[in-house]
Amino acid sequence: MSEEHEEHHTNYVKIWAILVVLLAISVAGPELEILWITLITAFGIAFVKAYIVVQKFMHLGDAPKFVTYVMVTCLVFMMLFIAGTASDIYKSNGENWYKIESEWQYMPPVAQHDEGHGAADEESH
Amino acid sequence: MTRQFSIIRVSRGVLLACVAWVALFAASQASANDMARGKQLYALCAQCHTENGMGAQLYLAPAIAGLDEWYVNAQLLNFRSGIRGTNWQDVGGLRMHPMSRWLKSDEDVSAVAAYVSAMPKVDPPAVVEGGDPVTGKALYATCASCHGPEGQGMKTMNAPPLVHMSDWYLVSSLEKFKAGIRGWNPQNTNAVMMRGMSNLLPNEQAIKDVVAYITTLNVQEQP
Amino acid sequence: MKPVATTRSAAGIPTGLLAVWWIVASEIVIFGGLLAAYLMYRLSHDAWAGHAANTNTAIGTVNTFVLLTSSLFAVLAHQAAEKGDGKKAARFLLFTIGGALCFLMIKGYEWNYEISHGMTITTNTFWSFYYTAAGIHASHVIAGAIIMAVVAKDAAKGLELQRVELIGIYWHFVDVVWIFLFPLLYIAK
Amino acid sequence: MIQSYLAQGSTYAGDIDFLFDMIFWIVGVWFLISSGVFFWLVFKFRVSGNEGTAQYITGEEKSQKRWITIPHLLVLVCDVFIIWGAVRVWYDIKQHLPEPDREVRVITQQWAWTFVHPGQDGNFDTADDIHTVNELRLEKDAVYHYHLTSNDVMHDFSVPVFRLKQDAIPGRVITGWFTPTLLGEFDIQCAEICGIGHGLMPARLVVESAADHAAWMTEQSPVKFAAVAPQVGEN
Amino acid sequence: MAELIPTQPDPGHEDDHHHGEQSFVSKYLLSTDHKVIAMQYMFTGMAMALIGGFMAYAFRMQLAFPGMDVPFFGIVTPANYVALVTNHGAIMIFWVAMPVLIAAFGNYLIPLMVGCDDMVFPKINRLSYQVFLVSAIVLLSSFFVEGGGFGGAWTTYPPLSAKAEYNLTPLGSSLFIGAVGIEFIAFLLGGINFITTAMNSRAPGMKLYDIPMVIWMIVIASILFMVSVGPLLAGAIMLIFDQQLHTAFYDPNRGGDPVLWQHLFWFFGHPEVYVVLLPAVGITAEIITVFSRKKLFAYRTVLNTAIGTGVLSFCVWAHHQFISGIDPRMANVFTLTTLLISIPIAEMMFVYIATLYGGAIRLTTPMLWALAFIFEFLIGGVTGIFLGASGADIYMHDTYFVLAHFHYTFFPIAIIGTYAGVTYWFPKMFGKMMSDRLGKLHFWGTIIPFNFIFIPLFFLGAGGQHRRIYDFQNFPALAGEGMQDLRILATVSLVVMLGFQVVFFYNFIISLMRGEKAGKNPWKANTLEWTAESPPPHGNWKVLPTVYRGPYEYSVPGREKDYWPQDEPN
Repeated sequence: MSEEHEEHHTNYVKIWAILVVLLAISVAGPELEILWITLITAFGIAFVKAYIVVQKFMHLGDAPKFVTYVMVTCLVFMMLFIAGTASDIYKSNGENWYKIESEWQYMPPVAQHDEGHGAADEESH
Repeated sequence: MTRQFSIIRVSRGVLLACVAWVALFAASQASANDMARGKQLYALCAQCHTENGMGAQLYLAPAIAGLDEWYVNAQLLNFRSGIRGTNWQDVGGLRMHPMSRWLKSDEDVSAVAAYVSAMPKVDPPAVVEGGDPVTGKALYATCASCHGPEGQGMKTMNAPPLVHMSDWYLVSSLEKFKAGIRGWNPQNTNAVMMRGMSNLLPNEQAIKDVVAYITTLNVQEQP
Repeated sequence: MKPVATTRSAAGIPTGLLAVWWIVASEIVIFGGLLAAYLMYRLSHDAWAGHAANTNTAIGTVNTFVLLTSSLFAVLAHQAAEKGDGKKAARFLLFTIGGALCFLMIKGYEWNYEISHGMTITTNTFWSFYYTAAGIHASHVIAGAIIMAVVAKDAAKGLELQRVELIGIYWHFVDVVWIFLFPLLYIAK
Repeated sequence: MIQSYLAQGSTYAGDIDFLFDMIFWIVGVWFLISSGVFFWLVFKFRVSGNEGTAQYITGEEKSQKRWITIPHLLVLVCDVFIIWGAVRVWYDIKQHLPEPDREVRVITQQWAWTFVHPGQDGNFDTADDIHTVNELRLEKDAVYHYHLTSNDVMHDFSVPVFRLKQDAIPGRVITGWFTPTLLGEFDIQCAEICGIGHGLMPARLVVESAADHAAWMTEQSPVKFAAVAPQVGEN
Repeated sequence: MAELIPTQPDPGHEDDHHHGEQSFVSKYLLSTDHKVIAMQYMFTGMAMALIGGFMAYAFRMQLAFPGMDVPFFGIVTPANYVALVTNHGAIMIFWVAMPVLIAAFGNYLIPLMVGCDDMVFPKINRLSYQVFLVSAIVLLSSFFVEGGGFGGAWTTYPPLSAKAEYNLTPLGSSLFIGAVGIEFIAFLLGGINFITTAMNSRAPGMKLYDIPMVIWMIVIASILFMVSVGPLLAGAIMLIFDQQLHTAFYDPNRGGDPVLWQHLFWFFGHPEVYVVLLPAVGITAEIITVFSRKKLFAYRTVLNTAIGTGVLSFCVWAHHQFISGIDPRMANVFTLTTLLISIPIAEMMFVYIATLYGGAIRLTTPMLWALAFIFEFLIGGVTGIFLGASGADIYMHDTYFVLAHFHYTFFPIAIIGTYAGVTYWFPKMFGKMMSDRLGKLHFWGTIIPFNFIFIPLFFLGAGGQHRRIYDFQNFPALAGEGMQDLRILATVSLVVMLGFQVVFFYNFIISLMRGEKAGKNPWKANTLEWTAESPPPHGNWKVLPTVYRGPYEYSVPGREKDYWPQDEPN
């Protein structure tokens, strides 16, 4: 750790101040109600903040390289998960199938009454 | 369709020896008396109708404890043969129809019926609201001719008892009869008759009223 | 005494640190799975925006601020521990715990308000996700605070100072999760 | 191979059987070769007791590694064939649907099947829809589209003679196709566990000739049209 | 996290010499010694295997003789049947394969094979077992609550698993999911230990390529587990909320999507196959090198294929869902990746077969098990190709073919792999030799009936018979005469196989009591665990070993002995 000693003298308060400013921007930005500004300020800044915390507070850079690779791999697998599932979960229709509107229930009126008790119970919780 | 394949023929000899061995175990399944058999088979029924026959509305299973043996027997046979519970709108019936097919022989059916009828009667909690028993009493006069003034049922009229029944089940049955979801199959003559009778109840409120009245009979019968 | 095994570091990283990074990795996928599901649901249900409009951005912002500040204390505690100043480290850790408690209290107030106004976990799947994601996060906050209290107790005596860094890393991770939860649950409307 | 157990009842049953056979022969040969080599090695190099010396082979040199890289490349080649065959069959059955002659709606629930024929007007959700429970009647050689959905839990519309299988997902309508080519009565199974009655929800599939089917449709129709010719069913 | 909790100083191995006498409880139940914890995992796993085997017996009897009063069980109702099938699957995978292969062998072997005295976090290790035990108890308790055990397949697809009105087990289903979740937490705790110990606590001189293959495999498996289990844990929490709080994460009528669970489940579920496969493959590598006195053919290739398999296993999950409602276009992508995964696995098998070449093969009991693993897994592997090819899967999905296929993978993994490991390391674990005669009797008594159980099922599957069907007599066209005979054959073989397991337990106990005493290194093996006493004391070695070479230096030319232990300087 001795050679990294320099780095640990980082002015953490300054970094914190930067984070707070970024927070303010990310709250203020979406108030403009312009889509791309919302996206950039809300989510772009979240990534910037996360990067700052990971690098400056968690000192990911000081750990051996493989630690970073592991973290990135985890994120990549999550991307992979979204890539593999979006066609079913995000999309409401696809090749030869479509999702029924939530209200739609192919259920006869009387039977719906029977079945409805369970559902009604759940709604009232 | 399935052709006999050679591996079977080869293995058959080996099999026979092994089967004989396993059959030693199998021999132990002597059919005990009806009641024990009925209890054994009721294990599946208990999944929905619960251990004491109280039924569970969540599973669309009415109370069955202490129902008349002839009625349980007849209804199980009806379900099994598909003359009850196979209307495409009858959600509860479509769940019961396959379950009844689990009872392969008529002996099993009567064993379960005997077991169910011997169970102590229970009073399932009342869940239907908004019925007026006073109006219901007047409406019930017609029902009483078959189901009896106390709702005790009459075997001679093929009318099951109505007391100690889940009230939600009575409501849904009447609604099903009215809508032709039950009693649509001409082979099920009693149900067809009941379908006709159910039309004497003009609307949903009348159904609730009459069921509310039947529920009071339930209480009266309590000592 | 510890096994010799614990003192070795063939991979060039202290054992405790390595373990914490692996914990973080497994947590990434837990929250990753949850947020991936949330994202896909959210994008395919426009109606959720109406529900999301009911979240209280001000409270969310304050909570983010609280967590960021507690993270600052955690890293200051680490700095102090590295200099061998256990007492100072313990004090900073106590501030961090204070931040955690503050966060939880604000969260409690917020949930209390929302539930009493009919926005419960079953109101809509947006709210289900809202309570589930924030709830899992809050359980991490609670766990972190408890562990931090134990670490602080030892650190005050000058024992096991390396643990200050370890709990710090975990705490920053909890912070990072909130950094993503905040825009997802509060800002995107 | 499959056809010796189960007749081919649809136009694409043969394709699946062919694919199965193709994979069978490819992997069968691989299996025979590798297990043959395996047993031969065990047999040849076995020793009794503790005698015998072994050779020192690292396997890291190119000349030695060849013994595994070459078969390994051959596996890759075989994979290409299998992928090609699989995707082709998959595309024909699940992705590319031919124009339908008839449509049928399949509704699953615990533990029954409801099949809805659009009736004589050819439209669903009209008064003349024909609902049948646990029995599906089809016309031979007509291209059918099925619209599969579920009322409660996941089920699976599986018709082994058609080599057809598709899960029914509540909240989704999935469309597929088949063309029956064989007259007779067959089984429809549920192939996705759907609760305690999973093993007790069989349905019958009856494939009949066009004339029989039209007669049945007319007989079943809940709405009787005055002047409907029997061949209406044939479109 | 919990390792941060400061605790009283560990009673390290030096203390042992001072306080030699510990009570039974503190020595065997609350010990932090990795070997004791390994034994706890192993015996719990074996106990669960007996329960799982009994379940298999009960439902196979029902299949062969429908409606019979099964001895020792009673009548199998359809509800019992689905609950048995469900819990058999879950128990065999989560409570047998995982604890025995990863936790027991991982715990036992990692410190001994990398040359250190214990796991890096002994207390977490103990906690991990305790959590695991709780999960097993929770699972078993689900059978005794109202409604009985959960019966919706181990895949627990909602809405069946999410709503009591569908699965009829209001508590059982939550206990099931809860038990699985708790079990995952146990293995997360264990996994951290395995990974850090193997990465960080290697003996001086042990370079990356000097690590025995089984350790590599356990570590890769643990990493796969840790990286894949997260989404399912989150999903399990969502599912429990759906069950108990009536949220609608998976309820399509209220804006949820049941297919999401399938993805969450199989994103974990497929890597899970490799999580249990890899340790078994590693055990096989140790055994075939020792008993053929050969260096492992192309060590680095094996390693690379294992890592390649691990990474690829994250890209193939939806092949379990080809016909389960995923978009048909995605199926093509997953067919491609699925068949690609056959390449590293095939290569791994080729390597093992190549290792046999030029060896001096001693057919001892462990070697027989290891060879059987290779052969049976080969069958499991090649039959998987049918299912990975989307077109053929349309017909094969959820038939007995699938069932036979994965039993041909999981049985070699969980049972054969375990027996191979136990018979091989038994001298080390207990200091006694196992009877080779009884061992071989048990081997043949297991392997032959095993093939007779599952080969008939391939035929049933090709005949279009589906899994989890309680009684085939409802399908007159499918349940032909011949088919029933095959089912009876499978059931009888199962009973025979279960019967032969008695031989193993007899051998186990008799060898413990009267077995020939084993020296330090009865098999003349290279790896470090054989340089410790048999059984190793707490702390394993008085002086921790130093490593000079790789683990597979057998029959090196020019040496007198045909083995060259890793810790010998020359």
